[in-house]
Amino acid sequence: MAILSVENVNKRFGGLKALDNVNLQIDAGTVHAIIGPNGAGKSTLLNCFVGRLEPDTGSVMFDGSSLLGIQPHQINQLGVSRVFQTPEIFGNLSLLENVMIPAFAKRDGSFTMNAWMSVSSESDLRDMAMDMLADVGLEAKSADIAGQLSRGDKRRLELAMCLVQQPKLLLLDEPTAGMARADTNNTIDLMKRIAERGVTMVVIEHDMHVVFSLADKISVLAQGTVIVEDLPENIKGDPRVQEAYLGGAHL
Amino acid sequence: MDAILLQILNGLDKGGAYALIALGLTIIFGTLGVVNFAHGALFMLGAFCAVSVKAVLSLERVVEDPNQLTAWGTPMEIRTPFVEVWFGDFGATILDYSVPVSILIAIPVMLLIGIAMERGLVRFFYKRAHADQILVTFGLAIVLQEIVKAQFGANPIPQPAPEAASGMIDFGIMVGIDAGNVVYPAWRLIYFVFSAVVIGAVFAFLQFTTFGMVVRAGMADRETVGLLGIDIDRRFTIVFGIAAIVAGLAGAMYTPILSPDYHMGMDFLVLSFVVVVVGGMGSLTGAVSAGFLLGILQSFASMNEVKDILPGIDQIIIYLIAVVILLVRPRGLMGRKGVMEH
Amino acid sequence: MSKFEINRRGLLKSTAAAGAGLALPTMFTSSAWSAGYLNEPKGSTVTFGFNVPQTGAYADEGADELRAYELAVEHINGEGDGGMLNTFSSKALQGNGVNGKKVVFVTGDTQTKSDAARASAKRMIEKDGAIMITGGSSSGVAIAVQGLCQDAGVIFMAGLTHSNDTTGKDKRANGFRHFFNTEMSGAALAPVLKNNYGSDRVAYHLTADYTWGWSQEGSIKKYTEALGWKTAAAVRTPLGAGDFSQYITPVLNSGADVLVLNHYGRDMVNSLTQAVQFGLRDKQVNGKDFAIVVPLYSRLMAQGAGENVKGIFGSTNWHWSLQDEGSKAFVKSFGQKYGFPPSQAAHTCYSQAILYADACQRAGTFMPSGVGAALEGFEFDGLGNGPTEYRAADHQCFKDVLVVKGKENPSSKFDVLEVVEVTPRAQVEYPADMLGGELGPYNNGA
Amino acid sequence: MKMFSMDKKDILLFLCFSVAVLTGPIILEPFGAGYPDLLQKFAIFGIFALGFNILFGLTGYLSFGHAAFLGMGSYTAVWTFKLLSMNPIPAIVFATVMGGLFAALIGFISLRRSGIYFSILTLAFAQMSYNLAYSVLTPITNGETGLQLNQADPRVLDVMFGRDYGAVLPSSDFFGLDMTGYPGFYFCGIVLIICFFIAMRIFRSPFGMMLRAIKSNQNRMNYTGFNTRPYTLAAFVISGMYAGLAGGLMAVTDPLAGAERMQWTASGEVVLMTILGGAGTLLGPVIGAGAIKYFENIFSAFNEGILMGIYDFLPETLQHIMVSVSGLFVGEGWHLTLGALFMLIVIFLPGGLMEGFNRIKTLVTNRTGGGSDGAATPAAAE
Repeated sequence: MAILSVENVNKRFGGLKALDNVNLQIDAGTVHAIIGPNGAGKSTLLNCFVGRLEPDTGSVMFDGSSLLGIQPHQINQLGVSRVFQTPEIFGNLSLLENVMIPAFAKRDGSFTMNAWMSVSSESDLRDMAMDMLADVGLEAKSADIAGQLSRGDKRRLELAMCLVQQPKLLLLDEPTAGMARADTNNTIDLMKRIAERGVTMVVIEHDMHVVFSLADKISVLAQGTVIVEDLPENIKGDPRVQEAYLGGAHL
Repeated sequence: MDAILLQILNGLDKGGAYALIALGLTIIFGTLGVVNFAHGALFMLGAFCAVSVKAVLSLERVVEDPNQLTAWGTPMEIRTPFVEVWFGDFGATILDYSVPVSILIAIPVMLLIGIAMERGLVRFFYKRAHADQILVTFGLAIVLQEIVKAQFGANPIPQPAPEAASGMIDFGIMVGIDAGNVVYPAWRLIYFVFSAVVIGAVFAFLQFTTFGMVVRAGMADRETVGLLGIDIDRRFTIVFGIAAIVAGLAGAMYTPILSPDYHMGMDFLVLSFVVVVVGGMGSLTGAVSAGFLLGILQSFASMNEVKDILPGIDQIIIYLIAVVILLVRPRGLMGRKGVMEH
Repeated sequence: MSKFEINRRGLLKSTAAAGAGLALPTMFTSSAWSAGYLNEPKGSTVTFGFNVPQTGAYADEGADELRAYELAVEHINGEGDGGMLNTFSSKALQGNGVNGKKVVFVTGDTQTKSDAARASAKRMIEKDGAIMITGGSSSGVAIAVQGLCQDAGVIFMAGLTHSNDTTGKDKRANGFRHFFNTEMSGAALAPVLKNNYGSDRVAYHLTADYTWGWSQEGSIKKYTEALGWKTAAAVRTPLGAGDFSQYITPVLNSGADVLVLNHYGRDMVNSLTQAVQFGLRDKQVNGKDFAIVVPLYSRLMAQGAGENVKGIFGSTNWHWSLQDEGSKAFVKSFGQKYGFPPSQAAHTCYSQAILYADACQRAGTFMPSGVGAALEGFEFDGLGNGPTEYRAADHQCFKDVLVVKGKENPSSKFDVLEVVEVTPRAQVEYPADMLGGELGPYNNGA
Repeated sequence: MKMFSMDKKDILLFLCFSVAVLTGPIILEPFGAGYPDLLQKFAIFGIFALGFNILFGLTGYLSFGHAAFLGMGSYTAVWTFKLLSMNPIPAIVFATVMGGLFAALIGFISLRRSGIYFSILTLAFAQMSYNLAYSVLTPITNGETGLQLNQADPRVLDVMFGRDYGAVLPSSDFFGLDMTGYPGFYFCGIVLIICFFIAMRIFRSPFGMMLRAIKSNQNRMNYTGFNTRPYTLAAFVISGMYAGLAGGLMAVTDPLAGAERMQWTASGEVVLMTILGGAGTLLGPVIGAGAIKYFENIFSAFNEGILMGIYDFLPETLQHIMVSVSGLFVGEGWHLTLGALFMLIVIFLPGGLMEGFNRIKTLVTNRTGGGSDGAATPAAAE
């Protein structure tokens, strides 16, 4: 059953056609990778899922409700979390706070005037956040200021921030970009574990090693349109994909 | 009709001053990313360049006349300016032209002040929070104006326009209206032309010189220009100096219209920030057009016909326009996205 | 509850006169009750509080006021040449302080803001033990501080405040004003205007948009319209407008032939300078020479307007070129100490300090009700304004008013105004109940 | 019990703060600041700055119009005195409510923009309020002179309960306790302590954490499922209520409300207080408020006579030189000192006076050998 269904989505920037009649079905509980050459429209598509961009035409349905015309926070409250290409974290706050904040959003909704209770009395959320930090291997740094982390650690923190919300759909925009090989492998392991819990994931990735280690299904986007959608093992040999990349990545 | 034309002239005149201050403010902001609360003080310092020039020119030879006594019993002092003692009538003419003469002095003085400010203080604040920049430049503004007050007192000091420019010009005739209906003070017309020339010069400088091109590129994307290996910092020091000159000239030339006092910078500070924001932070054309726009609208709002309908509208018009424009156009008239929004 | 009422009852004059008084630490004076009075001087000195603008637009006037106060204190304590004490008609002060106590003073900055002025006055009352507050350079501040002194229970001797309200609708028993007001300005100016400009004139008012401006506009309108003048328009201008061109250009073609500038301070300097710049002084309308009138002149401010004041009429409380003995003595002693002549602000402040000290000496006490009684109805001479009376009904001084004109050929930068007429006191007097308000009872504070 | 659960450190901080406020008259006496009016001002502006800090220190939204809410509070309080009762309680309640309502209105519009655009919007609203209050709204505000009490005011509630003030002007009293002098200070002081407690709760609460998160990364907040507008608006309204309360207290201790309280310089003053003390810290704004008010009232009062006294021990010529040099910085020159102080603080102590204290603390703890422990204290506890 498709948890996210994208139908006939079009998006123009001036004269440039960024998305050209995109159709996509993401099945619940799967890891779906979207690949394609630079400028193919991958990030644009992701932006249409989270309310950063509004498509010109078409529909994006998630779990029975439309994601169009509503605010980013409403989309998140429906169960969609996103990891950004450059990590978006709370740089001035501690790691623990960084992870507790999304937990609050999950529990209390988009606005609660909770100005009297103390954060320190929220032991349940704190434990949850600490577990999540442990999960990504950052528990030792829980009191550090997030802005001082290395790039790889920031990514993992952001991942933890998304996961603590137990999203129904997790969108990842190049989660391993700029990471060293060892870090990448750790991240792959982490994501595998997440996938085992049944979280649906949409991954944009250039690193084919990552893609093929994780993806249940792959869509190839070129010039704003989905040219192929298939299982990983079939993608490798597909001539249309080869052509789209044409000297791009090694498949 | 004549009344409206007169109000437009009033607005252009006021707008000229607003535009000049706002222009410097927005150049500094656009290039250096600094919110300069001392910019009003630069305007004031420019005005006091004129005051100082006149004070120096009218340094007097003091001769005590023991035959005449003052009301409090000391000998009366006969005072004659040295320029008149030395140069006679020519000296008197120089004194008469002290305001225009002061421009020649104001340019190097303001350049030095601007460079000193940038090198000595502002450059340490490029990477700091805007709130810190505001506080430190505000502190500087207070220090500067208190120094001026200690030297020149708190009362306004008259700076008459040269005799030749203190009359009226029949502006109506020039645009084909019957003589005598639209007459306007010569100095104010000069001020408007002057502000237009300075604005034009700044734009031409930024448009047609290599230096200007680098600065404009820096305004658009500072990091990239820095990466090109261009020493952007040194250029920005000069940019700060230029902004100081523009503010200083605006102040010096304005003195015959508004007798300068130590506090005039603060009075213009808030206004010029409103102008810059209405124009759009970091936009040069925005600042200039907003300056003239607000000047003219302020003049119209002060007309009796308008005030009869909306009492007190002239008190709030500037702010009202700022609110409306910011709500309709989020980044002012010509602002770019992402500037100063965090 | 009961404590509160006794406290208030303690204000009554009768009990106050008993006044042996308990020595109380200042800490408890405001809530304690006794037959004494607030800040009753116990030692060999008595403290005056000089509350003047030291920052802001009127800082120069404030500085001049402070100079005058220092001079007055010197003279009261018997230092210097004695200044106007020598010409003052009351000879109660002996040059050995007041009531046997040497006068010392504390100073504060009003910033020409009501809040700051009240904070500063409170400090002088609560911390420094000032027995009297005096000074100020604007009516808003004067009324605010007067109210405070009434509440606290000390005498307030107003400095430069020209609004009718100070001794009109906002008058207070503890407050006294030597300076004149807009009503008197109007009454004094009108005959001079008639003599110079005739009775067939059309006036255009530009008025600072706050209480003093309105008060001024009302008075001038009232008296000029009584002459037969018409009022073309009365336009309100924002305080601190800076450039008044947008208010001046409509005057050009309005058919008016007189422009009345109800502005003070920087507004006056700017609007006058700009009105002259727009050629109004040289203009001909209705076959008459266009005229500008500045109802309240200040010499310090006139200096700021430079040449533009030439030939322009206005009124003033006092001017240093007056030739009576009192004025001459004051100018001499001020000029010798500071090297330039005093302003009208300095004169009124000096007079207020002397008048207060004299009243204390005559009353034999510093208790506000006693001092007030000595000031009420007090008639005196020799302080530069001719025979003067502190009217009991509203605590306003009545004296001659000067009509001045910007001088055509000044001999020095201080010599910008010339006195054209000394309007006698009888002509500017008005019934005490005309301006409303209620003095209420004295408050002795303790 | 959970309602009031607080860290030990916080309890200690709160107790120290309360003791310091209540013993203020004694502690500050040696500095010449132990007299009621200045103490009242410390407390009142402390409240104002505490509230401002909830907006600026936590969310980073720099309002240049908070004086409008202070003025609103003052006008409301004086009108309450005139119409209802001289008891301060209704006055400050109404002042707080009106401050909040006015803030809700202005905040609702201004918070549609961020950064400097937000600052200018708040500035514009406050300046409009000031200009109108000074001129055309004079029937309500009594313009330049300021709104004052009158013997003839109705005071409905007082009349109902049989309070009669006789022929004198009433002053505000708390069930018979006159609200001037020291009782007035203690009233303000206790309100300050309550306000500090509330601010502390807000700082430590999830709501406070969300506000800091908004300052840190508003984008992430949106994608994390938070609607940030109600958060910023709530912070704006709370700080507006603090300002209204402070304005109300000004009227309680001194029943006069002037328009100049709304001027942009007054708004600027609270910004300076907060930054000077340390934005985003709990204590900083209160300290900053105290520092500025101290300068305004004590430094401005130094005149030549006092200076001569201070340098009395020096030989005469030296005494005169010292007096004329220091004369530039005190008395009429106190603005100069203030300006220079701003510059020095921002240049050398970007975190305000609080950073200075912390540095000294670290220095001391390092000396005594307990340094490493203290340095590791997570900032998260803040």
